[in-house]
Amino acid sequence: MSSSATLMLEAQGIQIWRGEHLIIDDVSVSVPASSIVQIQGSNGSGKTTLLRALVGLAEIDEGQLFWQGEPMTRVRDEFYASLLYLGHKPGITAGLTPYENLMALCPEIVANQTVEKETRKWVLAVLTQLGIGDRIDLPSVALSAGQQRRVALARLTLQQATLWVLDEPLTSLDAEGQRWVKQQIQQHVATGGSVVFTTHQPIEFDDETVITLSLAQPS
Amino acid sequence: MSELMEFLSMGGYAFFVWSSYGLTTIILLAVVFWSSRQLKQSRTQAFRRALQHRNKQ
Amino acid sequence: MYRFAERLAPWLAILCVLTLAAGLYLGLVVAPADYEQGDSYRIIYIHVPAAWMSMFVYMVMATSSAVFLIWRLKIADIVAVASAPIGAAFTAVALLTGSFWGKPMWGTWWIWDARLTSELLLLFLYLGYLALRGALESPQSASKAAAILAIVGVVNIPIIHFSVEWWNTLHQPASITKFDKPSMHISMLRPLLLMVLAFQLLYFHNLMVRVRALILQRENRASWVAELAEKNHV
Amino acid sequence: MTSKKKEGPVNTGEFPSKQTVEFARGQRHDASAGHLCLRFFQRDLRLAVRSTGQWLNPLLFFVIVVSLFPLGIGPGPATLATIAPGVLWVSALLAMMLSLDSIFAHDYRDGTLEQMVVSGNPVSVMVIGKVMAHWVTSGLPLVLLSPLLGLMMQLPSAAYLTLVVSLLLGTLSLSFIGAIGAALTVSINQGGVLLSLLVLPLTVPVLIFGSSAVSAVASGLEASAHLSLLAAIATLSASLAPIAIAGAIRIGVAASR
Repeated sequence: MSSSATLMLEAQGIQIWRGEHLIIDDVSVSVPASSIVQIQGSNGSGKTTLLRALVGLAEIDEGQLFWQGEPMTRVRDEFYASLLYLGHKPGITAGLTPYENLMALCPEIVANQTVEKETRKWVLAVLTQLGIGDRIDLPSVALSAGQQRRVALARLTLQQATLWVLDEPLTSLDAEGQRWVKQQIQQHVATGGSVVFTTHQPIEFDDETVITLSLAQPS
Repeated sequence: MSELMEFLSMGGYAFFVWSSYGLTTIILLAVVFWSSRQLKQSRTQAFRRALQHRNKQ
Repeated sequence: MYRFAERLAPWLAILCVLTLAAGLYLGLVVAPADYEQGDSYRIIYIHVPAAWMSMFVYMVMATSSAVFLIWRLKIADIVAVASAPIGAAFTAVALLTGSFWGKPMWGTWWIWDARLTSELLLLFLYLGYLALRGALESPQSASKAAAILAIVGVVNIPIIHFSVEWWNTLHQPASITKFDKPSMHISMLRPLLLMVLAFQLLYFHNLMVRVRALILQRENRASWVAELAEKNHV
Repeated sequence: MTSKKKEGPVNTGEFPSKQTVEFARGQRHDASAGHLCLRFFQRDLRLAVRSTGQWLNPLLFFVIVVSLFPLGIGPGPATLATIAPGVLWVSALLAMMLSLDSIFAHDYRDGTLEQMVVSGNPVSVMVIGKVMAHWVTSGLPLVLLSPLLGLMMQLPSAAYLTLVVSLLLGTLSLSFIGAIGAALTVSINQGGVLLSLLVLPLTVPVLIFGSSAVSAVASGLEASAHLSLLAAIATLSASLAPIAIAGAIRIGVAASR
């Protein structure tokens, strides 16, 4: 793990226009190693667009992105290799079962035949924690939107990534689910990883320093 | 006068030659005017918005 | 860039009018009638330049799209956007004059000749480009997507042309006179070259005008636009 | 990493052995390109098998369109035989167009396409897997059914083999060229019509060589030249198209709100 001093992700002077109005006005974000960065803002404040811009899924008009000190354009593949992005859309294919979806999304758990049985138990264990253990082999179309989000959230444990970028991870989750997600985040940060996420209202982490960036409603 | 008439008749193909020239000029002129109108429009719009933008800052 | 286009435009306009007048005068008045096609061949003085320009403009579009995709030069995208409608107009002119020329020669308005068919397909490529650019809302993705389409298109143009030529020789017994130009006497050739030059100048003049319009549209937040505004209004 | 967590209300599965976790962790990026491509090929194939509509509709469309022509033009065997190659080829082309936008549209809507772009693996390799799956699910059924429809169109018996071979090569190029259009229009909601407008001019060479190959053999001539050109176009599109498709996907994903 890089020492805590080095910066994971850094964005300088990001400006994003949509048509005539400026939705992200000169925002700079820096995400040091093993830290939690919370982008807080009301609906329409452009926090999702900013988050997507950080991972290259939204156009940036002005501004620069850096990954571990290198300009993003040069290290895009390494950046994506160590990124776990959960957006508004869960990324779950309706036609596949949760197990097949997770196998497709997390390359780590694509085990060969000898370990197939073991990996399946591990996926089942994580899904059970999220309360959807019994749905592991149902086609995802039978799952509600909330349950599909939980399948996507299961990747927090199943997938190994140094940087987590999560879009409102706690919405549509019950207290149990929210506690599980917070736990994953704390453990991830404890092992040196970093987490960037958007939220409506600020979230407290008991002993973690949380960097909060609040986006004002665009003028 | 008759020389002009003979020129216009285009050896009997007057209709085809002149209509194709006519159509071409219409299309090309349309493009030219459309572009210059677009320029005028965006000039006024851009100037207005630029001034607004500057006064707002 | 804006000032460069602004200064260049009037010169291009004057040059274009001059060459156009010279070309038309030479082509319509001086050049002798063709022994076989009579005076109807004079349509060639707009058909061939238009057809040539439709191809030329698509090449300009494709190269500026490639420059835009590789080096992210905004001005290259503006040139591609500005040239597309002009290229489409030239293709339409080429098709129209082609069919008007075909009527007296072969008695039908539309003949499936190799060159006319490729011209028709080129028109579809232009329309596809303009439709794609119109359909995508966000300007950045519209420019990039259209740029990819232009490049894919330019790769396909020779293939399409070759396959249409092949298709034409396959289905059309060679005996019917092909569409190529009658053997060109120097006095006929000179106006043709003048007309091609005139069309080139027309295109570049128009390009300068449209480029300025697009620069203003996209840069209206820039400070230099405000100064320009004061200079003109004051 | 697998420290004891506070158990959720229902916890049937116990935790897998340490060895599984370590083994699985190490596999992040050794998946070779072929393995990656195969994974997406199998995924799309499994999806297609599960929703029969996806591969059945183009097939039914192909059958119906071909049978419309004798109704429209009259059942005379002579006329049908002369137009048979053209009719079969144009209907196959249109049937392929029908199923093209489903390659990326579903993945775009549910976010899987985003995950592909963000996964760090080369997008063009995944795209090859997906397009091959589309070819197998919508191209091959057409090819297998075409002799039957050739009978219906009174196609001379000599031409059936060429029909199958030309359609095999042709549908492959159509899948790749069409996928470029599908990727370009992925972020447009009713992109279907625009998709055809963009793609059809690009498919003209395939149509010309394909149908002329069949009609050449039908009239007793040799079609090896046509088929070799078809094969050339197929390899050209199979190698160049994925690059354009990957670029278009990156743009389409960034365009969504």
